[in-house]
Amino acid sequence: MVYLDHAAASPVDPRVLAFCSRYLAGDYGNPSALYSLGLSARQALEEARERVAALIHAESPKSIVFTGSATESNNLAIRGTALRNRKEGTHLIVSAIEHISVMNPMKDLQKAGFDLTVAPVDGEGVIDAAFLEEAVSAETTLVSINVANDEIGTVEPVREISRIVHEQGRYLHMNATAAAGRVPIDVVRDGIDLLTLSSNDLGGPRGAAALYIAPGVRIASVMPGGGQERGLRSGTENLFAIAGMGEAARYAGAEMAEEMAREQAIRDALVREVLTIDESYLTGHPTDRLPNHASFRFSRIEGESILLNLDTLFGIQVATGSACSSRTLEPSHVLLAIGLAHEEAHGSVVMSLGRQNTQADVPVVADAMARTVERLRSISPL
Amino acid sequence: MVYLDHAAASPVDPRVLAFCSRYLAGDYGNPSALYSLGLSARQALEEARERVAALIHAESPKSIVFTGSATESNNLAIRGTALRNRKEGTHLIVSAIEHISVMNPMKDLQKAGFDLTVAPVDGEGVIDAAFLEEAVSAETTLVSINVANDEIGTVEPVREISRIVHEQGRYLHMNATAAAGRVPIDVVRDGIDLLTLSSNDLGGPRGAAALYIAPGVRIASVMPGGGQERGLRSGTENLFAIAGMGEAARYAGAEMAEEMAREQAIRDALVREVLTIDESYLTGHPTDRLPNHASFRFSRIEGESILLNLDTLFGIQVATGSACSSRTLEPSHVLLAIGLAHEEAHGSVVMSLGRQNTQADVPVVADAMARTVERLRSISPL
Amino acid sequence: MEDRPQIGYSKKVMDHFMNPRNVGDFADPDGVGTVGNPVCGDLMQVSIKVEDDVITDVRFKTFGCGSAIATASMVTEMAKGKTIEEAERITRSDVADELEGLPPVKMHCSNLAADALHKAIEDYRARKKEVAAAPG
Ligand SMILES: Cc1ncc(COP(=O)(O)O)c(C=O)c1O
Ligand SMILES: Cc1ncc(COP(=O)(O)O)c(C=O)c1O
Ligand code: FES
Ligand code: FES
Repeated sequence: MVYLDHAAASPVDPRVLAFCSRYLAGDYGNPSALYSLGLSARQALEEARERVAALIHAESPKSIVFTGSATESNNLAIRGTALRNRKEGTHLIVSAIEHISVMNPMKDLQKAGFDLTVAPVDGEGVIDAAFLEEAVSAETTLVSINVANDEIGTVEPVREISRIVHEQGRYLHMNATAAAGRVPIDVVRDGIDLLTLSSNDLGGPRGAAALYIAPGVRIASVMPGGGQERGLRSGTENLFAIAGMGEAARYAGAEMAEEMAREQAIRDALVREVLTIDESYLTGHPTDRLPNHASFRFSRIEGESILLNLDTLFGIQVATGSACSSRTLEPSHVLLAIGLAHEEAHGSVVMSLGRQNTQADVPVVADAMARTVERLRSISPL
Repeated sequence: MVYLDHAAASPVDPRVLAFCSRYLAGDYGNPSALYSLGLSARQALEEARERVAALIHAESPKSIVFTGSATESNNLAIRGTALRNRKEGTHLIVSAIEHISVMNPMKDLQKAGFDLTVAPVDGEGVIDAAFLEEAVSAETTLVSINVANDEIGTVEPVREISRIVHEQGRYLHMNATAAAGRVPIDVVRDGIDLLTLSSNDLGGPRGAAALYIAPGVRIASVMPGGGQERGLRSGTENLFAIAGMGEAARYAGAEMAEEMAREQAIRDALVREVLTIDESYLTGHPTDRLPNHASFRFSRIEGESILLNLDTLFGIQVATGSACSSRTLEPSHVLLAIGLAHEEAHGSVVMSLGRQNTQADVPVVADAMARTVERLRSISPL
Repeated sequence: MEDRPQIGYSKKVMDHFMNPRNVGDFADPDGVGTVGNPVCGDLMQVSIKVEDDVITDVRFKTFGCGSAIATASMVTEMAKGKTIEEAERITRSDVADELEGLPPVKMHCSNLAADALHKAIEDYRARKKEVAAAPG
């Protein structure tokens, strides 16, 4: 098996699992409980907070709120900020290539009376800075743009975006689900007000994610209840997942440079090999992209059938933004946003690497890819 | 250690852990992925759904939506139902002893223009049926009442409540977080429209909970995103926790009668022994109560100091509804709702049993409790 | 955006909670101060014995949380052997400092202990005035 869909789901790092498993059956105390089992749980919770804060160079662990998923962090950031600051403005901006868990809360707010501007990107997925500069006004309370895109790998010019947003607008939220642990992020230096991070993308368990909230940023709670996490995310803390996220963040910080250089070398070899296939193209930015990320399109064939062929015949797992593979039978909005025609978007293949991949995977995947394309083209009428 | 706070946090059943651990590092596929690793993940997800549905005798697994926590299930049930059915009525009813994750979304809706009626309970925590009958009208779209209360153990007359609600009102939501796996629940027979269940309370991992939604009940999504779980709960499924919840539900169904008889025998002995202490009283209903649940109050002393004393000197973990132990320094609203004065609520102690408890715990806890009360009363000015 | 209580007592607080010093009252106290806690509804009583304006003995009783018991115990230790003027100067934060800190949500408990001591001293002064004013 060569697993190349780490953007969709990643195995938990065995070192992380060894660290956090104790919170399942042994140290199972509720961090709000006053007895010793609860206090040690609270300590573990705060330690995890420090570790996540350190990964993104937050000024203080207090800036980190743990949630249950990246979707929830994005919802909290977007709905919480828009609703809390409504009196100061009702204009929101989002890029055209945001994840659906950013897009949909934005569209919901639009239905509830907010103005929403969708900022275009260029053919390589880079935000249109001039458009953004025009669009941001004193009415703009929130701009949400991903640090890097999970479908095309493009890394956005974070500091330029931050500068533009803060010239007139209020808060910048960035979804770093795909980027954290892969490219350096410094929320203070980069001027980010809200940042979404997910545990599983760092090699931690599902069930935890974080939202960084810069000091002074005012946001509303969107899930009322017991008032945990400074009142912003109610519910008994999932310590197993949170402690795991903390440990994964620690490894991510300590090993990012080395591990990403390793994955990038594999990725570069993979791209080189795959692009030898006839009528194959890289999607997204050729250089400003996640080091673990390769995305392609192949003319005249369709992504779901590529995916199935690779899985069934070669034991290789990849993703696709093809219309056929989506719930709505629409091509990925990201691929359309970078200017692909429907039929071009059809042939999309996304590969996201992780710790388990090695250079040995390159010839295997390249060969399988070539055979798959050949086989499917031989069936294609185009 | 004698752990008696299973309502706050429970260890994961080792059999459950053995079953679901594979979804962390081995079978980590995303249930939405089209390749085989994703398909087997989806199968595991649907199997978990069947198991949870079976525990509460739902007509179909399709009625089960997985969420991330009981807090989230309660929010989805309450906000989702109220908002979606707003045109048909804006009157909501809640009992005075609901969990804060039910109470707070209700209060939020009240601020947003809904009418909220808080239905009182009697001195033993049983809902005032006559009041409820008066309160429910054709304007009432949602009534939320717990199956059983986690602080005083009282089990509500579910079928009577259902009958009253459905005479004129629309939907009945019941929070079964504390009750599921402890008292039989049959959503069809009992006439429940929405039911909250939590994984950890069944012996599964944190990070999963469920909302049962009866066929035909219309509710809105409250966390937009990728559209998983029939569009009602977006976000990549936490398969480890969900599969664990399913397995825990299976054991809960198969072993409830036997295990609850066992825990009830321990509980009964514990109550008998503890009530030999001077000026000690049971709170909640003497017989219509959760079989694993004992709750007391002791005059002239305070709960936090009881808790610390039991933990530090005797290694026994309990909970309290005392004002001193709460964030707001208010006594538990549940204890006030059953008519206790502030100073009476002060001396509250809650014990919730689990699989790990045995009859051998009874003399240990009873003796520790007696010594603790004696010591603290010797310090008390009252 | 309210912060959660930082429950988690220092070793010193736990020591005073588990081994409270000077528990009780006197058959013939020279001053007694009782204060109720308006915040959470607890009760604290401090009794003193005084000779030549020096607090020779002091005892407490508390109906309250771990922090209330520990701060009361601490206050009795701090007041013992001090002149009443010195004892009057013991502030709420002195008590908390001496205990190596209290969780923020529990600061009002240290208020309670210092207040009860100050009330006991007030009571002592009032009694002395009465005695001085009494004929013969
Ligand atoms: C009765 C009841 N309902 C709901 C909840 C909320 O559960 P969670 O904190 O896991 O979201 C709890 C938590 O203790 C509870 O006891
Ligand atoms: C870039 C990005 N953001 C957010 C999410 C949402 O994460 P989750 O589904 O874990 O809530 C994903 C999920 O794949 C993602 O790829
Ligand atoms: S060809 Fe079957 S879904 Fe597109
Ligand atoms: S006495 Fe109530 S909080 Fe300390």
